[in-house]
Amino acid sequence: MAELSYREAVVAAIAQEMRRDERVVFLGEDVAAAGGCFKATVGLLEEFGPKRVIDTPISEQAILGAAMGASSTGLRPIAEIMFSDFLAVCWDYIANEISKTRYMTNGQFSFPLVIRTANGAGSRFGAQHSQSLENWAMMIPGIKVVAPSCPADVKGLLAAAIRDPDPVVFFEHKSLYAMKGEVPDGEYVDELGKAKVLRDGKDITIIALAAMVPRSLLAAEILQADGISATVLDLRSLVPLDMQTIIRETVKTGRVFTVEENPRLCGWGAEISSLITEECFFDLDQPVVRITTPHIPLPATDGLEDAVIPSVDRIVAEIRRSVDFRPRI
Amino acid sequence: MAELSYREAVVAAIAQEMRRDERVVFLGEDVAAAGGCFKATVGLLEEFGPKRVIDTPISEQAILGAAMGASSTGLRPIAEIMFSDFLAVCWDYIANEISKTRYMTNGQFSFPLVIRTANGAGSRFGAQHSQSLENWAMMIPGIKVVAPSCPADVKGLLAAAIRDPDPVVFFEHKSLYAMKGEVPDGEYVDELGKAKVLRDGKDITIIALAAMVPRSLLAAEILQADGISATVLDLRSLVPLDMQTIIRETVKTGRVFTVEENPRLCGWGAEISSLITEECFFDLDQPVVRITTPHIPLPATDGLEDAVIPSVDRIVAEIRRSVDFRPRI
Amino acid sequence: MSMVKTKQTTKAGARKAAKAADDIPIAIRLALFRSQVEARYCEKRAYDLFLQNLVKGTSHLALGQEAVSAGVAMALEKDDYTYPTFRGHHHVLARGASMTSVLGELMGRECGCLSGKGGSMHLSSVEHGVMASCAILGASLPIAVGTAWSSQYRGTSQVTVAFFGDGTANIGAFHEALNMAAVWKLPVIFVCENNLYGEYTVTTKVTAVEHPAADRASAYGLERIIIDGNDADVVYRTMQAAVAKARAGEGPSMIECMTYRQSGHSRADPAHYRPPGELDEWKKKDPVVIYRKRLLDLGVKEATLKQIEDEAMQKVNLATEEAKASPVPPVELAFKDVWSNGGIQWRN
Amino acid sequence: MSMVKTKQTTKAGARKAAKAADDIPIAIRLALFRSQVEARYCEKRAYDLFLQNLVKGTSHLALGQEAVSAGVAMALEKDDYTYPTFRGHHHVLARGASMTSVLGELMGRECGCLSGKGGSMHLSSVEHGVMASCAILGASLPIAVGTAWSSQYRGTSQVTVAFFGDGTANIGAFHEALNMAAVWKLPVIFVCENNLYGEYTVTTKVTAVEHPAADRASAYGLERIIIDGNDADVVYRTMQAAVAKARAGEGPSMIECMTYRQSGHSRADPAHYRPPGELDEWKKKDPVVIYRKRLLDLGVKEATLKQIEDEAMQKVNLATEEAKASPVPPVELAFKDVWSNGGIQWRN
Ligand SMILES: Cc1ncc(C[n+]2csc(CCOP(=O)(O)OP(=O)(O)O)c2C)c(N)n1
Ligand SMILES: Cc1ncc(C[n+]2csc(CCOP(=O)(O)OP(=O)(O)O)c2C)c(N)n1
Ligand SMILES: [Mg+2]
Ligand SMILES: [Mg+2]
Repeated sequence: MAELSYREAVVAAIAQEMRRDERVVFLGEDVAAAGGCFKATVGLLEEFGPKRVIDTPISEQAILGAAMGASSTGLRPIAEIMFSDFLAVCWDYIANEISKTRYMTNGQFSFPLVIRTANGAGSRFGAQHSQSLENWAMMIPGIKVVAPSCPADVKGLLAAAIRDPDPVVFFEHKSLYAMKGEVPDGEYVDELGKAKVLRDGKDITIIALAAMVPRSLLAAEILQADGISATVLDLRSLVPLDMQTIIRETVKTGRVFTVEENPRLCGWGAEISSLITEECFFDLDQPVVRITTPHIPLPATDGLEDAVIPSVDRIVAEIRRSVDFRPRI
Repeated sequence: MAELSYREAVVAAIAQEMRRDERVVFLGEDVAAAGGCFKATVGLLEEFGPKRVIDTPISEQAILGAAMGASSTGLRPIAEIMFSDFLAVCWDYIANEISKTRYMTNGQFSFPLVIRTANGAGSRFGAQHSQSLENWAMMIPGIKVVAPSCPADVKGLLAAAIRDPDPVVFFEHKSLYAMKGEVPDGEYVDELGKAKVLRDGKDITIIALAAMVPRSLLAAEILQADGISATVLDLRSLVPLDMQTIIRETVKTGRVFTVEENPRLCGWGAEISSLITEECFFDLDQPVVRITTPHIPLPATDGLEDAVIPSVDRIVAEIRRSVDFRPRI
Repeated sequence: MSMVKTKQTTKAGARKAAKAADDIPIAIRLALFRSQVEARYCEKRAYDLFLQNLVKGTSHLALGQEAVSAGVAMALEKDDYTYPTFRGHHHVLARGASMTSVLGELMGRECGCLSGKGGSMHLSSVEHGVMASCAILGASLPIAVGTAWSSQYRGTSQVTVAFFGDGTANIGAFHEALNMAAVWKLPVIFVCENNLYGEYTVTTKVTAVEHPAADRASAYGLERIIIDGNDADVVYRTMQAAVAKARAGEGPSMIECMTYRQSGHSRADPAHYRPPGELDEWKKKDPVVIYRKRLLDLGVKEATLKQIEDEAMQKVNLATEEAKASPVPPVELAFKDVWSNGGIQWRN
Repeated sequence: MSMVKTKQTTKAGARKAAKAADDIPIAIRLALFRSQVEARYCEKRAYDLFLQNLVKGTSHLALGQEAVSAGVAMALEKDDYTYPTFRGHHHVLARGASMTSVLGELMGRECGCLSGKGGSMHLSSVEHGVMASCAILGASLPIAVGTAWSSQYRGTSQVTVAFFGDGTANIGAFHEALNMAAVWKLPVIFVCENNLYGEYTVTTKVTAVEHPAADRASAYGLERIIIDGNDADVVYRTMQAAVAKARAGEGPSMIECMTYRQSGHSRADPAHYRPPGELDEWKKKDPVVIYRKRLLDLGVKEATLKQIEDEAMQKVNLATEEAKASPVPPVELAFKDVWSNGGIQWRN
């Protein structure tokens, strides 16, 4: 096991896959010579050369269009959209083209490509550079959606996404790029669609994603001191969704909380909440509670940003408030 | 009361508002000389002239950008995006610009504009011309979302949307354009954010929107014959959301079904389901059940399209299957 | 499609000779005629099938634009790629897809090239190099850039063609695609079918320049090319040069073909917005009519042409019967092929 | 803003005279100098405040580009509109917004022009005609088309200016905006600050033409205009002509200003990608330095210039103090102003 940062794990995964498969190519704005605006792709140009690691014009539609066309004719492109907020300027490619063409053509084409993008708040970049948009992608049939919370998952899941025969949007969380963690040595590939129990508790189940995972783990520690024993489930992938694990962990505690960074309405938490309710209603001791950012654009300055994104304190407080904490009968 | 078609109600609302307010202008592709590709804007050019009713280039970003810039400087534009599917090519304007700029500038600007768009399936137009995308808009903080199910609501709610000081996306359902109904005479303006009980039943509550409303009403008639008495609630607007009425109608029956046309994941039904569960958990006799299109792009041909969009039969069958029908105690 | 594709396949020597002599051998000309006649008959049949209510959904005919599809396809090799538009029946037929697969798709039958799942705006046929057909205007231009990039990367000599309409030249994706193609010197040819209208609107009324494509070529360092799109020979010759340039690694071209759609925009459109006489003027320049006359002038026998026409009519009749006889797709098809494993599952 | 706006307000006669004589009166020149010096000092101070960790988030300096903002603003009336870019401190200051409101926003204080809610990339000030600042590249170009359309519709003589960078000229929204503005003959001026780079990438390497804006003007029927963007007089004169054209109802212009950003792309960027010597070459063409020299050559006294500089320094010092003294915004501000009623409610 080597210790890598989350950003180093991005490079490690891409490099691993480019070494084994010459069909893997990588394009995006400032990704090559500069190594990416988050320095998450440093060294790739040097190792793989300008034919495979390509700086593009500022043309997000062309970037995704090019990836789509290339992926249907024998390549396995990785396209970077610098900030997930910019998915809005090329949304047609995700929502209408890449996702639907296989189905519309009755399976004539496949689009094995990965769209990597820096997601999430915490950098005080304001409303157009800080959004958490996993739910945008989850909402579109035909797109797989992955959002890792630690360096090992970045490496394993990104490698899996690159090998996947279908299009994957891979959300890297900006505020985690500096996070360090153990990453398995050698060729390492994980599996899409498996959630992970990171902490096993018996009273409540916290379901989280990306940057909300470390916060939920910290919240769980604090709650433990109050005698509330929390399971923390890291979804890791929204599509495919690991419902088996979600159901198992729901039934175990009967009290579920989702912690999501996106604004309130139609977030992934709403989907998970409604799925759990529909499938585990009689196992629930209380309604599934969603802890989310309010339904607002994000403010820029630190004090305001911190006030709206679910914090460890808010997770703890909302859980405390709503857990009618008596032993289960 | 005059009988108007749904499409005539569109013209009636726009004309009513253009007559009373010279700030109201209308732009879109083929909306003026041709009267719109769904003939929903016939006669406006003739009455209001080419300065106020404008055919644009095929440039959806410029259409919404122009509406935004004009709305912040004294006009009240109505912009047509011909099919809601095309929102994907101008999504940045909805998701990042129009919705967020007021907040980001600490309230310096307002954007009183309406984006009208033809939404929904039933015309065998295939996956890129048939989507129901109310959830896309609901997900974005700063956007109001309206979707009428009958001519009277088209007129009243469109007029209200045009007078609203904030941006509204107004989803007109393609398959309802030919529907006829009574519309109040004279100047008629409704209120955004009020749901309507269209049928009062005591056993179950069906919550629907747009084209799913008439289908739910038909389903309710069939269920009545089985002795299941159904309330049908037409949401009419997703933002603002009439939670008071939703809660009242939930508590009344304890059994709620949402019927939505969009694909399964992160639809408006998920949001409503999770809200109801969170706020009325102990009033529910069974989990909220979502009846949706499966999570797939839409097939084009009639037999396949009909097989995937919630039909009257499917609504009836899913309700029958899940209602554990005993009198409430 | 396979990754390794190194050799360039070639067609009969006849075509090479044609280019050298700057004239077109009669065999090619007869093939161009056949392609146009087949497209014409098939479009007319599609229209009849509308009237009989056998076509589902909408449909957009390219009546009058058949010289473009014929000339373009004739200049391509089998393994080249084309991206049709939503008005693409002729684009698809010209590459060799069967009429049954086209009419069947319009009618929503199992024999349709998409088995009814896609509909008329999305005709594709991977075995004929006919790629994703987007119904979002302009969307296919960047995708075509991607296949051209793929060919360049894989070292093949494949060329990609993307069709688009005059109205589509005002959409953002056009700009991004043209720039990227030029910067990367990709083997892609952007073919504009300028039929004067975008739906019911005269394109010059909503466009800052007279020629929506060609007048913008210089913005991407490309040559300004405007041709008679109703003359299949002109289209073919122009395309040959563009294809040669692309295969030589000298980058993209954009060709604006002046043509006219003789039908309405879509099935519902009676095209009342046309100025009086315009249609008649263009009918005088009907590509099939002028091409037929040229062949006669060149000494081709009436009987030869008649035979081609008869064969085309037989083909369209047969295709009509096959499509009518084909069952509607089984409902299960709706629940297939979101993913490469053939399924639609998003959960375990 | 009010709907009725019929009369054109005018600035001092001096400027009119300047135009007639094709020379610029000294009062205007001193104002141009002041504008550049103030932007320069403010940007430098912003950089110092980074280093002290007092600036939140990112920030993008326009050091070296001050002649553009000065020359553009000087050609405008108070009620004209400008759309800054994410690199827009100088755009905002030049229109008359206070340094306190700019530095305060960078520092996330209540006195910031957005009270910290927007951050450095979204500086706006409606009272100074400084409109929505988008951090999505190119997004403001169509929005600027909208305000120009609004002025045309309302019959005012207001002109709208939209700034954009060289790298931004490759995005789709650019194309759509230029075309619509030209077709509608709108009073809008698109000002490209060509500083050679988009982030860390040389723009010509990813652009099909040498001049990303000007070489595309003809694609919209516009004149090709490339000017020395480091010479405030040149910017001012060119803008005057474009403004006059716009006010006369003769439609849009696009002006490509050649300039250079002397700092890195953003706070984190040491700009190692620059070829050796490039920065030094451009420093020789530093707009503030050349303008100062010109004024001396024209006979302006050193003391006059010194006084302007001293005043600017006092201003920036005062603004720094004011911003530092300003409280952080109350948390409640985060829960306000999604809607025009001041609230964030989406339900009853
Ligand atoms: C992005 C987008 N905007 C609008 C439409 C609706 N639409 C379909 S065809 C058409 C006109 C296209 O004109 P042109 O490009 O000239 O092609 P033609 O119909 O003449 O073949 C329009 C506006 C669309 N499909 N996609
Ligand atoms: C749509 C979009 N794509 C990418 C970015 C990220 N980005 C911010 S600034 C920049 C470079 C812009 O270059 P240019 O237009 O030349 O402006 P400059 O930075 O030189 O002022 C990039 C790529 C963005 N903000 N928006
Ligand atoms: Mg056309
Ligand atoms: Mg630049």
